[in-house]
Amino acid sequence: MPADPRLPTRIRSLLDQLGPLLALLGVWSLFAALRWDIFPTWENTQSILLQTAVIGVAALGGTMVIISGGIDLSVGSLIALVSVTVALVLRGLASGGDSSAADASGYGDAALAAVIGVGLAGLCGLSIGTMVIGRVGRVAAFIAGSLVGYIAWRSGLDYRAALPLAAVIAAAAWWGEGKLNSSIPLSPFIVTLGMWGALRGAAKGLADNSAVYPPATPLNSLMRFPSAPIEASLILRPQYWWSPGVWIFLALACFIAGVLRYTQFGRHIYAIGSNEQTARLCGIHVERVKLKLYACAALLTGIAGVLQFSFVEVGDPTTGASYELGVIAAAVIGGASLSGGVGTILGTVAGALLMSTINNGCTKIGLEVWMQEIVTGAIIVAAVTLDKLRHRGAG
Amino acid sequence: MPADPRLPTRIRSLLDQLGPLLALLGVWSLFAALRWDIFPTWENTQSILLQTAVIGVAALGGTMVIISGGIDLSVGSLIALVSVTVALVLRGLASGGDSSAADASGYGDAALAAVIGVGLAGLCGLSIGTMVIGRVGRVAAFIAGSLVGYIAWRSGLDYRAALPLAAVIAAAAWWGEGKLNSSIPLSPFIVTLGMWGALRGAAKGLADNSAVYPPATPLNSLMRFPSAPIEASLILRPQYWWSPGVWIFLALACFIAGVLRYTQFGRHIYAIGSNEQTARLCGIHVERVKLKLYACAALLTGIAGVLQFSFVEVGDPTTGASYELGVIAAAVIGGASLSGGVGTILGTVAGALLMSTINNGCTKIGLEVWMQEIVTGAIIVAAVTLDKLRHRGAG
Amino acid sequence: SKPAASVDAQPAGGAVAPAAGKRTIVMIPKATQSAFWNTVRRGGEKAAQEFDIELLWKGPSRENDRAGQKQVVQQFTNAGVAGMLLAPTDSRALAAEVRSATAKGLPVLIFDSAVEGEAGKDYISFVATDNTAAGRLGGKHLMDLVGKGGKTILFRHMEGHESTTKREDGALEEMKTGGAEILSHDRYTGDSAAAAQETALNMIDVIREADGIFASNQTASEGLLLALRKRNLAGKIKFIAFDASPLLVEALRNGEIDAIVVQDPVNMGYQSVKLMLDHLDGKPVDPLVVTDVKLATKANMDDPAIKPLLE
Amino acid sequence: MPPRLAMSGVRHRYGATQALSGVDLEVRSGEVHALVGENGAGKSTLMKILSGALIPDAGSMQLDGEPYRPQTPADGRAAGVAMIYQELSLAPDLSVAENISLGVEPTRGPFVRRHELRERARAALAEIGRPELPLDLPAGRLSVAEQQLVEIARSVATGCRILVLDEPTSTLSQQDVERLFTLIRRLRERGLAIVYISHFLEEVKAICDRFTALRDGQTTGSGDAKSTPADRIVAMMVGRAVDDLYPRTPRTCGETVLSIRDLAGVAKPESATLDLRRGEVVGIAGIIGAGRTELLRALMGLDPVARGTVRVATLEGWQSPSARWRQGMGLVSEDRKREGLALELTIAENITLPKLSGLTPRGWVTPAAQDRASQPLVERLGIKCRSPRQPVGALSGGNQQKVAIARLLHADVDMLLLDEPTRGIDVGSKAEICRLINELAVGDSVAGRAPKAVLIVSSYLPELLGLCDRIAVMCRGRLGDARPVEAWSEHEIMLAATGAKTEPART
Ligand SMILES: Nc1ncnc2c1ncn2[C@@H]1O[C@H](COP(=O)(O)OP(=O)(O)OP(=O)(O)O)[C@@H](O)[C@H]1O
Ligand SMILES: Nc1ncnc2c1ncn2[C@@H]1O[C@H](COP(=O)(O)OP(=O)(O)OP(=O)(O)O)[C@@H](O)[C@H]1O
Ligand SMILES: [Mg+2]
Ligand SMILES: [Mg+2]
Repeated sequence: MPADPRLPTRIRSLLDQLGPLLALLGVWSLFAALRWDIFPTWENTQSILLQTAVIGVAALGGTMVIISGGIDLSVGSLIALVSVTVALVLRGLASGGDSSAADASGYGDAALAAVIGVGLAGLCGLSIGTMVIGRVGRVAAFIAGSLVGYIAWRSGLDYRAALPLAAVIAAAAWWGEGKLNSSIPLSPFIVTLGMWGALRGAAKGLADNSAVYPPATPLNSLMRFPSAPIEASLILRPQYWWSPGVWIFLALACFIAGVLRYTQFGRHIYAIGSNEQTARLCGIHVERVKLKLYACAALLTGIAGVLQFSFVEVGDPTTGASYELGVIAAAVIGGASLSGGVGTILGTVAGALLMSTINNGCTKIGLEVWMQEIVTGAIIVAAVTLDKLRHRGAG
Repeated sequence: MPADPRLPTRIRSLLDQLGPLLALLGVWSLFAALRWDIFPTWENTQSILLQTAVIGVAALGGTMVIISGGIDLSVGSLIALVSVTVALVLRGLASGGDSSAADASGYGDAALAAVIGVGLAGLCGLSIGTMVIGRVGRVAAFIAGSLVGYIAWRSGLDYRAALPLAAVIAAAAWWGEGKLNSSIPLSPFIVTLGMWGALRGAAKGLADNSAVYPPATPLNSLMRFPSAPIEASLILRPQYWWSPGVWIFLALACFIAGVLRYTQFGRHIYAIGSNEQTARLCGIHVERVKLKLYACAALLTGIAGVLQFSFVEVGDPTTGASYELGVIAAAVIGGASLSGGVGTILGTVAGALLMSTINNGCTKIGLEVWMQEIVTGAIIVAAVTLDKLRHRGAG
Repeated sequence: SKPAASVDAQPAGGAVAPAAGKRTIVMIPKATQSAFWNTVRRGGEKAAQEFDIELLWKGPSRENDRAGQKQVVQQFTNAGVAGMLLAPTDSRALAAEVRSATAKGLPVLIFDSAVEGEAGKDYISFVATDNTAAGRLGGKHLMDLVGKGGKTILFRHMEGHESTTKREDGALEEMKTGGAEILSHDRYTGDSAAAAQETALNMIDVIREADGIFASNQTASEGLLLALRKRNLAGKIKFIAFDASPLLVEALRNGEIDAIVVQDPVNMGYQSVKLMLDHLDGKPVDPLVVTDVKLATKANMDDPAIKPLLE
Repeated sequence: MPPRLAMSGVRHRYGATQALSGVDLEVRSGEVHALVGENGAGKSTLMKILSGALIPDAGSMQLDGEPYRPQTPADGRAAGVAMIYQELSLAPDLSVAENISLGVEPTRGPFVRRHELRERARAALAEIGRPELPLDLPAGRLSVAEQQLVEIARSVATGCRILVLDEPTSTLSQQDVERLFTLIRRLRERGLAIVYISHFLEEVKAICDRFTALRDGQTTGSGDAKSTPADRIVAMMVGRAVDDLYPRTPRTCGETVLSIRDLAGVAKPESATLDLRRGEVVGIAGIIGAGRTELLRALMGLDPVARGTVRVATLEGWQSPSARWRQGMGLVSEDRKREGLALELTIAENITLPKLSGLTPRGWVTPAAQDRASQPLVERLGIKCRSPRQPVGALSGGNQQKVAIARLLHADVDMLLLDEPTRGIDVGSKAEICRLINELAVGDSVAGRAPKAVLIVSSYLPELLGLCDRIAVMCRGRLGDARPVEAWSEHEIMLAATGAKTEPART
């Protein structure tokens, strides 16, 4: 339904944004009508939200990247890498301390592991950003330094000598790169395609090719359902509505929506996506914003990785395969344009919910997996078509 | 090494094109130096080529699409669908005829199955093209008609009645779409993302969720090593150099390179990728070219699917996962630009060979899978960086 | 039956083996990352150390990747290894490769899953679990637990995956003959625990009605277990898992899982390497070696016979 | 004899915009017919309909008396309509030769006859007087002016009955304009009908025989181009008389805010020395490709500086664009679409982009605050729009340019660098922009607005002479001395710009 061109601009833009939400509502109603007994229950809503959380959080970052005119294909691999890292850290902490201490400091361990995991993701995001803005050499310098240091250490050098050695080599290469004084911007597609393979490989290597089973920590409860029974008094205790992971997702969504809408950083992302040259002309540090942007997006993906770990309670190097396409689909269904400059968090959240609702609903009505895949594909195309139709009507 | 700007244009453009070949040569020499005993053998060359054939043929189509400024994410799923279809047709033919007849007509069966498989791929390509040029309605009409016909047939209608019914409904919907007189061009990314899911689902559905084992036919020998022993007299019998699949790949590569370089259709693809608006204003039927283009690319993917079937000798609905990224990587390593207008078949072939050489070489030198993934990722980024550096030097 | 003489007559490989005369054998699993295959590898490594050979380990990076595995096999066919141990993802797809390797004088031993061809001729031996029997074992135990008329669910692994399909068929057969009311048996849970868990969560209402569930591989079992935990159903429904992993073993101890059908991957790996070495040394080997499948329950899980299988 | 082309009652609407509401046009063979009108009057739309790129909602067309209704540009070309579009339309990755025959390649079967393709291109380039352009170079490697020439070659390469030139001279040098005029005259003698669109009435008077004026999608008049006085044509276009094109109020020079000493970029400029004072308008003249744009970009920090000093107020050295904005310098780019504006973003967004801080007390950026900040500027500059929340892409060229200038006012800069501020803009808007520049330089003591320093790059000499206090000429990357405007005549500027006259030696 095209928004009426005579309506005031504000209301029209609101209606435009509500498009994906309406689609979500429609699909939800359809499934509810088909299986009113088991689909529109509180419990099932909890499930749908829980299953949206991981892709949803990653899609927040993905949306930022897409708005800036980029794309991130490394999401799935990064999620796997983070989940493995978190598991390894937890295992290391548990085997390091004695067991009683470990029990007491469960929260501390969990927090530390999560922070290390998310931090690693941030570092990967920084590398991606650095390459996108054309400083491949720096990343190469960093990697070269680390490699030499690592090899030196493996071949018997003391770590107190290996670390400075690594730092010196990295610094020298970095300095050399600076001398070249030439940036070679790469398309985010290529950079993240490379990272898609490299991070997956790193995850497998770290995990030594098999899943990592850490001891149970409070981290695992992030993605469990609240234990409170479902009853009327729940209304007053929202913390029991959904699992903490879902709350994290919703909170982050609000936060990122705010950042995109109400901060300079956010407006600069839109400007860069809309016309990078104009952004540069207007005094925006395009490179700096992109660096921040990819780091931010990777941090969000890192959080998604922690949630994924807590969902499966295992550090699994093969997890998250083709989540990147899910993330892109969520953003695009939500109205973001791959050519940049357009997109909202509200839309992306609706898009992510739409996909897990379809997934859930198809299972509920007993559709087979293959039919579900066809339906999902068709809905992606249909959603984008309708969105275009609506916009053409309005513009 | 930047081509010297003072050289004549033609020689420079040739040097530019040789970039990926040089990279291939470099990587090959590296592996050859590391394992001179088992890497640079004739037998191993055969196996590298054989392993390039499937992705290589698909990448020919992928390159055409990328040159036109599009992208095709459905490659892997389409390969799976075709492999399943071929297997099903072969099984059907064998169970239909009596066994002695089946043996005699082995070649006929094989050809028929291959043609049906490739034809189905062509049809998928046409649908993709139709949606990309903004006629989603037509595809919807076609699907609606088929669905109604199918359901009618399943619910007991005679096929002589069901077929016209389907045709009538499809025609009505098609006509209705024409009345709307509005094309809604969709980005190829979205369309093929949808097809990525839908075709995979279709493959699984067709195969009834399990691998399809057809009887052995001559099709299987397409991707076997030639049985002739390796000896000097081989020079005079090129048909025994490599398996027929490799010859098909090389022949198609030459053919498509010729089409792109010397025909009007090919030049129009470059024009559309370079500037679609201009192409339209200059009187090129952009829609028609795109339709042909996507159909062509899908036909090539279909042939790749037949080769894949012949490689594994099973119709496997889960085969070819993430081949689309391999195809894109091959084209991009070969110098194609995702923003369109640039790319060559020579480069793509070199890119595809580069990737399977890395794959093969890593195995030969005993690198583990995860390290191989990291190396491949790094090489994709490095290849593109070097390409950009070279071009900047030249331009 | 006896191994065919033609295989024995082949010169022992290793002529081109690198690295100081140590014999090199390659082991090709269906995928390089999963607990099961890595446990097989451990068994292989144990034998490799014992007999002082070098064991290479390489496979496709994803389960069920026929083309990928075929490529790996081809790459090793001319790589100068002395022997090849292969767990074929598909009985048909890998048959030609196995035959051609054997023809080139590279002895091949098949483990875990079957390949078309004749043991002792096309390959030297087949070391495996009987998957159908394993499925039956689980299915039977489930029927013992839920009784006739019990409501059951079968959780499948992936489309087109041969060994799990056999297990699923075996279990389904037992359920049918046991007179179960089968609530669902067509759910493929995908290749990861996360996907399996989502599927289970989406079917939670069906699961709630069930008396017992059989999951046909490790990822499906893990996903189901996690979903049951999330919904506080763990331990309330009879649950037979397949293949051991730390998560599943702990659940077995807690009583959240009633039984795990365990194969003997360590032994499978060890036996495979040992048989290959026997063959290379010219000793006759059995063309078919069936490794054990056992049912681990809370009661017997600390038995010396079972305990190693759960590690 | 029927006219070569007759269009009558042509209507077209884009979504909500009625671009053409009944236009009549008649062009005879052997004449050059000017099509004039304000930005957004519908000139390009009308010509796109003629070429078949757009299909009209109503109206009829006749070619030599035959009904003509093209459905695609291919039909148009087949009927003998050749067109040079307003926006450059080349395939940058194809070679010059291929671009010249694009869409109508000589073929044998499916194959392109490459030899004939090159021959045809060679002939076309010779015809337009530039045979030295390389045939095999990708068109994207040429300069903008050369690209425009390739387009002109394309339109003459394939025989045609009607040639449409939509603002062909905006990127051409004086010399190339002369060559183009010679070509046009030659084609006219051959009996072609030529439609010529331009915002420069001088050109219209120099080359055209008759004119048709459009306003708001309607024909408002036509007549003989040579004999109709310019102000009558302007009145037909704008609907009112434009009295003073270049208003000039007495200005007082203040302190030096920008001083450049021997500035050199990586390629261009080679050397530039200039002082800019508050309250004055300094112009830079020169032919296209002289390096004026590069000078402004280097000043703004968009391009690296190889040598020389830039002193802004008391700060010295190369700075990033964001530092320049903070120091009080702002740039309006010559290429509105590619660099100047983010077309999908709203007017308010575009205006506030350089300075988003301080919109609200807590540093948030809200759309409402952006609207509040831009509304006064929209009113002051007379930007015609429904609301500041409209996307900039929906505005006409003149209004887009005003948005780009409003951005400088929002950031409240002291130094305005304006690169071709009136390129492609109609007479009415041009007058408004000139009035605005004057206003800014003068300042307004009542409203408390200090005088600004303005540096204008323009290829349109009457404008420079009318607006500026001082003018400097750039030739092959070297900037000459800035001399008071009274010391220059158009002729002298042209001589200095082409390097024909060596400047007085600098001491
Ligand atoms: N693609 C389009 N979509 C929507 N509106 C358009 C489009 N192209 C032009 N318009 C609108 O149609 C009207 C006529 O535009 P047109 O380009 O024909 O004007 P013009 O006379 O050529 O102006 P100029 O002198 O700036 O080139 C304008 O209001 C313009 O905003
Ligand atoms: N390599 C290039 N690719 C695209 N455009 C270019 C290139 N080099 C120069 N241009 C454009 O060509 C035009 C003329 O070049 P230049 O900026 O050097 O001259 P100028 O004196 O500023 O001329 P103008 O009168 O256009 O301002 C400018 O619009 C510039 O942006
Ligand atoms: Mg125009
Ligand atoms: Mg300029």
